[in-house]
Amino acid sequence: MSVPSAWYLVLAAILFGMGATGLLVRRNVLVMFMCIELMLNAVNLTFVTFARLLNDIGGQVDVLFVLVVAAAEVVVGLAIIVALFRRRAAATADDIHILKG
Amino acid sequence: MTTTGIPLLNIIVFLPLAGAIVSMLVPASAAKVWTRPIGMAFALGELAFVAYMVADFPRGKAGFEFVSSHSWIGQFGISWSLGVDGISLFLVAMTALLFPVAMFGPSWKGNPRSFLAWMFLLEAACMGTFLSLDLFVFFIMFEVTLVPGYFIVAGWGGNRRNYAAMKFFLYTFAGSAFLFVAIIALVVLDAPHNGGHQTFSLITLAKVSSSLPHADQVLIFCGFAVAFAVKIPLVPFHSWLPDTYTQAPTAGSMVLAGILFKLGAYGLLRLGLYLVPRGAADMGPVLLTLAAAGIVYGSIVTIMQKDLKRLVAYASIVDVAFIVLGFFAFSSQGVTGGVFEMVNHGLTTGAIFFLVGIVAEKKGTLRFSELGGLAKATPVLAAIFLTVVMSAIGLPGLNGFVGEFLVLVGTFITHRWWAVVGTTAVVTGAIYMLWAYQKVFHGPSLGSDAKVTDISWRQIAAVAPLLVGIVFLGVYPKPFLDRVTPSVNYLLAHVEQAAPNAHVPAVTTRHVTFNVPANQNVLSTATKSSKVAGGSGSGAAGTAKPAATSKGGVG
Amino acid sequence: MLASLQSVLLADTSAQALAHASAWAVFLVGAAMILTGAAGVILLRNPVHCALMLVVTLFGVALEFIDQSADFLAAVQIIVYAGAVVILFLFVIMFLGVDRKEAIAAEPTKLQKPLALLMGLVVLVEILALSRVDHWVGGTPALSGALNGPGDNVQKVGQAVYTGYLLPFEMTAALLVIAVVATVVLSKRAGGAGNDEAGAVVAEESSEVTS
Amino acid sequence: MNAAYLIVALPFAGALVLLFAGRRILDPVSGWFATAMAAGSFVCTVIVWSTLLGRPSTSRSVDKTIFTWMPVGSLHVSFGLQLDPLSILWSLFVTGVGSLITLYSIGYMRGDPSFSRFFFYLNAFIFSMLILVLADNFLFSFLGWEGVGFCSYGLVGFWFERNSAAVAAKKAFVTNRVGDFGFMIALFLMFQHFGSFNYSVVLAPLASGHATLANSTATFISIMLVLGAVAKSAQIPLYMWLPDAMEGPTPVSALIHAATMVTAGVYLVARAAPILHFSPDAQWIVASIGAGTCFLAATIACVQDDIKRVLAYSTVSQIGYMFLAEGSGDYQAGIYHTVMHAFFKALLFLSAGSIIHALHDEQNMKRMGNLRKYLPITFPAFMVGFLALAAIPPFDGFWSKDEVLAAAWHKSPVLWAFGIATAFLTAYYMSRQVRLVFWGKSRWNSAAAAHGAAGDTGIPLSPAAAHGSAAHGSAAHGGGEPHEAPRTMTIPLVILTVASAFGWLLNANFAGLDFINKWLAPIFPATVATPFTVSTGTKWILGVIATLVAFGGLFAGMGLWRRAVDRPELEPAFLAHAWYIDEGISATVSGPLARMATRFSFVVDAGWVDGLVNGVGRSAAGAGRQLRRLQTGYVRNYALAIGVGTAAVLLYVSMRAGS
Repeated sequence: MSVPSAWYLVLAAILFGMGATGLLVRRNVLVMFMCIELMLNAVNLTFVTFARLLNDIGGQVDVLFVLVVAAAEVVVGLAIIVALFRRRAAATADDIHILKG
Repeated sequence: MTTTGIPLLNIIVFLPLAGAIVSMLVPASAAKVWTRPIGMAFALGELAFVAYMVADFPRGKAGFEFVSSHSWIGQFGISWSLGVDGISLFLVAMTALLFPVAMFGPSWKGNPRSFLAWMFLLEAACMGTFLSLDLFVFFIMFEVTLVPGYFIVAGWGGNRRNYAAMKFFLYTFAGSAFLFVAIIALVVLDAPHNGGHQTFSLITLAKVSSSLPHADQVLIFCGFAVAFAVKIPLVPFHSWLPDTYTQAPTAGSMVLAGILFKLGAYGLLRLGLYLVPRGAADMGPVLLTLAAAGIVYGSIVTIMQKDLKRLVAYASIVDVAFIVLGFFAFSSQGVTGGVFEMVNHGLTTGAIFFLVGIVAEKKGTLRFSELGGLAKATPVLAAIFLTVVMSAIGLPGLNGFVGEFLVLVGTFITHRWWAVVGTTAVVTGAIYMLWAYQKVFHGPSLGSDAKVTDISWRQIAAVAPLLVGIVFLGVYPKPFLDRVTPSVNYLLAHVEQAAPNAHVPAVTTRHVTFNVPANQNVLSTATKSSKVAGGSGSGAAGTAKPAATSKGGVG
Repeated sequence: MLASLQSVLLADTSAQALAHASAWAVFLVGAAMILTGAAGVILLRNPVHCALMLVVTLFGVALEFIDQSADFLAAVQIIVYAGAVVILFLFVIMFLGVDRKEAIAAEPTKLQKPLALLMGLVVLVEILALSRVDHWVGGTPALSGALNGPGDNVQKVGQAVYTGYLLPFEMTAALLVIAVVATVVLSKRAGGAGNDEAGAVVAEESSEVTS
Repeated sequence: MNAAYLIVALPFAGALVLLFAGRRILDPVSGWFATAMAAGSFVCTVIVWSTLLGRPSTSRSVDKTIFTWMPVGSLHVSFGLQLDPLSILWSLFVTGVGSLITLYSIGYMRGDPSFSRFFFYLNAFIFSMLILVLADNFLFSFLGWEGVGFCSYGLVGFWFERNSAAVAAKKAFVTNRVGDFGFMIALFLMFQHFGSFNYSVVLAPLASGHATLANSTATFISIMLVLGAVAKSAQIPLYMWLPDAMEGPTPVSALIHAATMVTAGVYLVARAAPILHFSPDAQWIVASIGAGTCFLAATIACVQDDIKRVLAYSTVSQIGYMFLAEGSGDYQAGIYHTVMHAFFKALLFLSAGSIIHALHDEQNMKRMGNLRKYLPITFPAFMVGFLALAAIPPFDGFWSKDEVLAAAWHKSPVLWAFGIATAFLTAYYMSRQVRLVFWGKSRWNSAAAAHGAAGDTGIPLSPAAAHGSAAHGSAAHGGGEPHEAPRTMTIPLVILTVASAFGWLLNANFAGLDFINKWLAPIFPATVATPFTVSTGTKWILGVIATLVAFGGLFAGMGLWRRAVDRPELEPAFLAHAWYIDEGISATVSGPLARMATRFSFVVDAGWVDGLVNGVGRSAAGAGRQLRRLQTGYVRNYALAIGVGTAAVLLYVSMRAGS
């Protein structure tokens, strides 16, 4: 009656691929952050699909936790970025390469 | 196989450890006053126990004595088992003798407590290595000796001490990596032959490992050989030696030269010949050649040294090459000579480094260009130094000659030309040692000698035990040889079983037609003398079942 | 995919078919939103536009959740993600003034862009290939609660969370507290006597940024 | 027979006491103590000799074992004494001459700061020599062999503050060590073939004819033994150390380099006669070494200026005679000459010592002369010694050298020719020496003026001179009038003079007086030294020729050196430099060999071996520097790396899972 779960999985995979590529290509730190969010959403989608497929609520609960972790991660990430950017006039992620080998 | 009431060997290993701990716990305020007496008490206690063991050691027995074995890590078959036999008996005795002399003879500045602690730790590790009958315990103790060695050199050494200490540690550590691999390989490969269960015990491994396939034994032996060649050191692996000994403090170089050499040589004998006899027999000629090359190489390089301590260090390379020459001659005289030479070298080189330390103290420098005519200011020091130099170059009547002669005779009857090369050391040894002696003591006395005082009574008392050893072992080595030969004969019989004609050299000696009528008691013809069977000498070896029936057999 | 689409449309218009069709419709709309949103996040140069496209993606995902009867999650998704996180993004973008257009084409380290694309594709293909494998892990499936039983989704989720997943739930609570504390500490203005030198640097920099 | 132990125990006890209590015993007391010990040992030897004499000649061999030394498997070596005619004869003249020289040293060394150390070495030397001679196996004898080397190191380098003395001592020891190398190889061979070192096992069966030995083995063993003997007795090619050993005090030269140590080689060859018997070419080698050495040394002796160096080269030459005799198969003749030589050479050295003593350590003959008026005892002693050495009839040298020349003639006329030529040269250089020292103008006045000037032989004013003059308060008067030596020095001179004059009676070959031959007969039975007889006719002819040659050399020496003191045409440079052999060797050794060794030790050892190890360290650091560049610092590179890693893992999993 509903859409076969394979479609969702394909969709999630594509979303994940795009998120990963975006992370690597874009140089603006915040956009990289957003790409990470994309990847996380792809994972959530997969969780929900499998929850439905295996008729197990656990999947959805995991999504909940993923959400929480994602939120915490964004908060701390942005705090770091704010602290970092305030200290150094950096426009993109590449300007911060003090830890060069 | 006597096991006395008290756990003698465990005491011998753990007493120095206790000494180390106690000397660390001495409160800082009392450090200056109390450290030395406490240290002396422990060192002499250890000496007393070892003396008791030597006295109680039954003469003429070949197997391991005072064996104490407790299971340690059951599932791997590792047991804390200690035992002593003819070969390791006098090495332990020499260690127990040399450490108090090294600790309390030379004067060293810096923190007495930590110095004594490191020295005691080193002594415990050396005792452990000599006495262990379990490969795992042997390996641990073998490695533990490196740590105090490093700190003694790095803490109280000369000006380039860090470089030297680091090089010493890393070089030997890299070498022992091979040892570790070889031990593991041996234990694992032996398990199926030993009824399935794994054991690290030396005795069972020895019984079992001779049935290992030929190639494995050679490879395992190579693993042992590399590790011990670095430790001994044999020539290509010796570059850590001159730096370490010249930078080490007097006490450090005494102990390093006196005992740490022997761990390598003892390991070669105990692990190499005893555990993988087939491998040892096949690799014998290679090591013989290395040793002979070492003698020639060491002599040439020693002659050219500009610094007294460095010269003595290089000279040790030649002496130690003798030991290896003796071991791989596979003749009873050769191996006994090697064991004897090990103890000799400990006494002689220990004494020489001690005296060199005194010369350094008095003259502040050891470069030949700045030394000369010391004999006028310090006649007694000159006399003692001459005695020790004579022992080093093997003057008959002193211990050097007995060891050297036995090694060369033993090597000659099986590998003639290697022995001839070895005998050249008799000449070159005299050249560089006497040259050094003449440079330091003879010649017109320098102006700066005016205020140089002669050797003090305390220092004479410290070196006296070594001198007594040097003279006694030279004139009357019989008690020593009677205890070592049975174990050596048993070891050679063990090698004989595994590798039937181990001792037939590549170069067969010309046979001599010798028609001796029956009634003459001329015993050995050419063929008979080269066959190793312990000959008419004493020793329970020969056809007897290996006498090692100690508890250690329990897997 | 077209074949199944035609079969759906042609089959019949019964209620069950209607539900089926509506499910497809929701899926398709959601998928479209997700894909366009994701493409937008990646390709748009202005970070603000990216943020907005992110919101679109989030709504798409919410739709997919609803389609898979995960209503509670859809709601949470929208409230937390779309509501809080993206707003935070926008706030930081404006606060730091990093909304200059980013020249996507410029790439300091060569090999980064092509390799990234290639890597993205490869990962995609691998995931799809792997999805056809079914024997991932043996052992009995651990069921923490039926999805399709009586009662609505929120009640079932709540029950699962507060029984089976209580410990992780408490840990996430702790995690959030830590995050908050971390944020306060990190973004505290480096004033005070201790590190005036750092303060000076910041003052001088910020003037430069705003100029 | 327990006097036998005393022979060895007394000097050993003397040495021990002097070693430990040496510094506290007053100056002359330690000297007398040492002399007493040596004399005691001599008395015991006489006792043992007399008891052996009482026994029938066949059973004159007693073996006494002290204790086992090295019991290792089939090798069983013990300290043991063998008292047989050969060893007793040797210990007789070792202890005899030794105690005389120790007595002489008391006078000579008075005033020297380390007086007792000298006598410690003297006693230790006599002890080691006795061990060498009395040992019952080759290894124990080797112990004495090296002990003697050590004592000569101590005695030659006695005044170690003088660099030349220290170098000479080291040279002596190292050259002896080269010989010991040969001796040890011989020992190993013996052990390999006989299983033991005891004379009873190695030599007795060969001597008694029960066993034979393959020629090749016998040759190998004897050559190695001869190498040892050649080093110890200063023959070609290892003789260079003896002339330099004159750096030591004169009694040392007398004791070691005339009477005892250098005869060790002769003893060894005599003792190993049974082995030599089985290899004729080894006997030829010994004979030719002897002939070559005696001629070469004689030529060099003709041009030496230092009184002691002349005697040193003369010793080398005379021992050449002994080797010649033994090589030719007549061991008794060799030993007879050894005993005679011990007497007159010790006499010559001791008188040279008193001459030097009188002239306050002036050793250069060119600054002596006309001393016959000032030294009433030393002059006749030196003359007797000179006549004995020059082999002028009724004196010792004539009889013993005659035997040697007869044996040489029997072996081969060429060897005999060498012998006769040497006899002439010997007479020549000795008469030259006597001429320069006792006749002519007294040149030592100019010497007194140039007291400080170092002799032209490059010997700086030896510290002994400082001691000598300091001790002799009497030297203060006038130009240092030479005066006769004190009584302790003249007594030994007188005794040795008597011995040099009438010693030949010990083995005169007429009227049944050949005592030494009869005494040594059991040692050299027919199976060891094939007996040969030179017809009395040829013997007489050889004797007459030898006498004529001796007188010829004598008058030549006296005549040529009557007026002029420096005659360059008679002292060619190449002889003065000992045929450049010594300088040649030291030039090659200290030149290219030293450079090669230095380059070897620094290039190979420090360079490669050490370099290899440090190289490992450096290469690790280098690798670290290269890898550092991987850390670009860009966050995105790291992200990419993680991505690629993940992709790879997934790829691997998919492949594995797929299969």
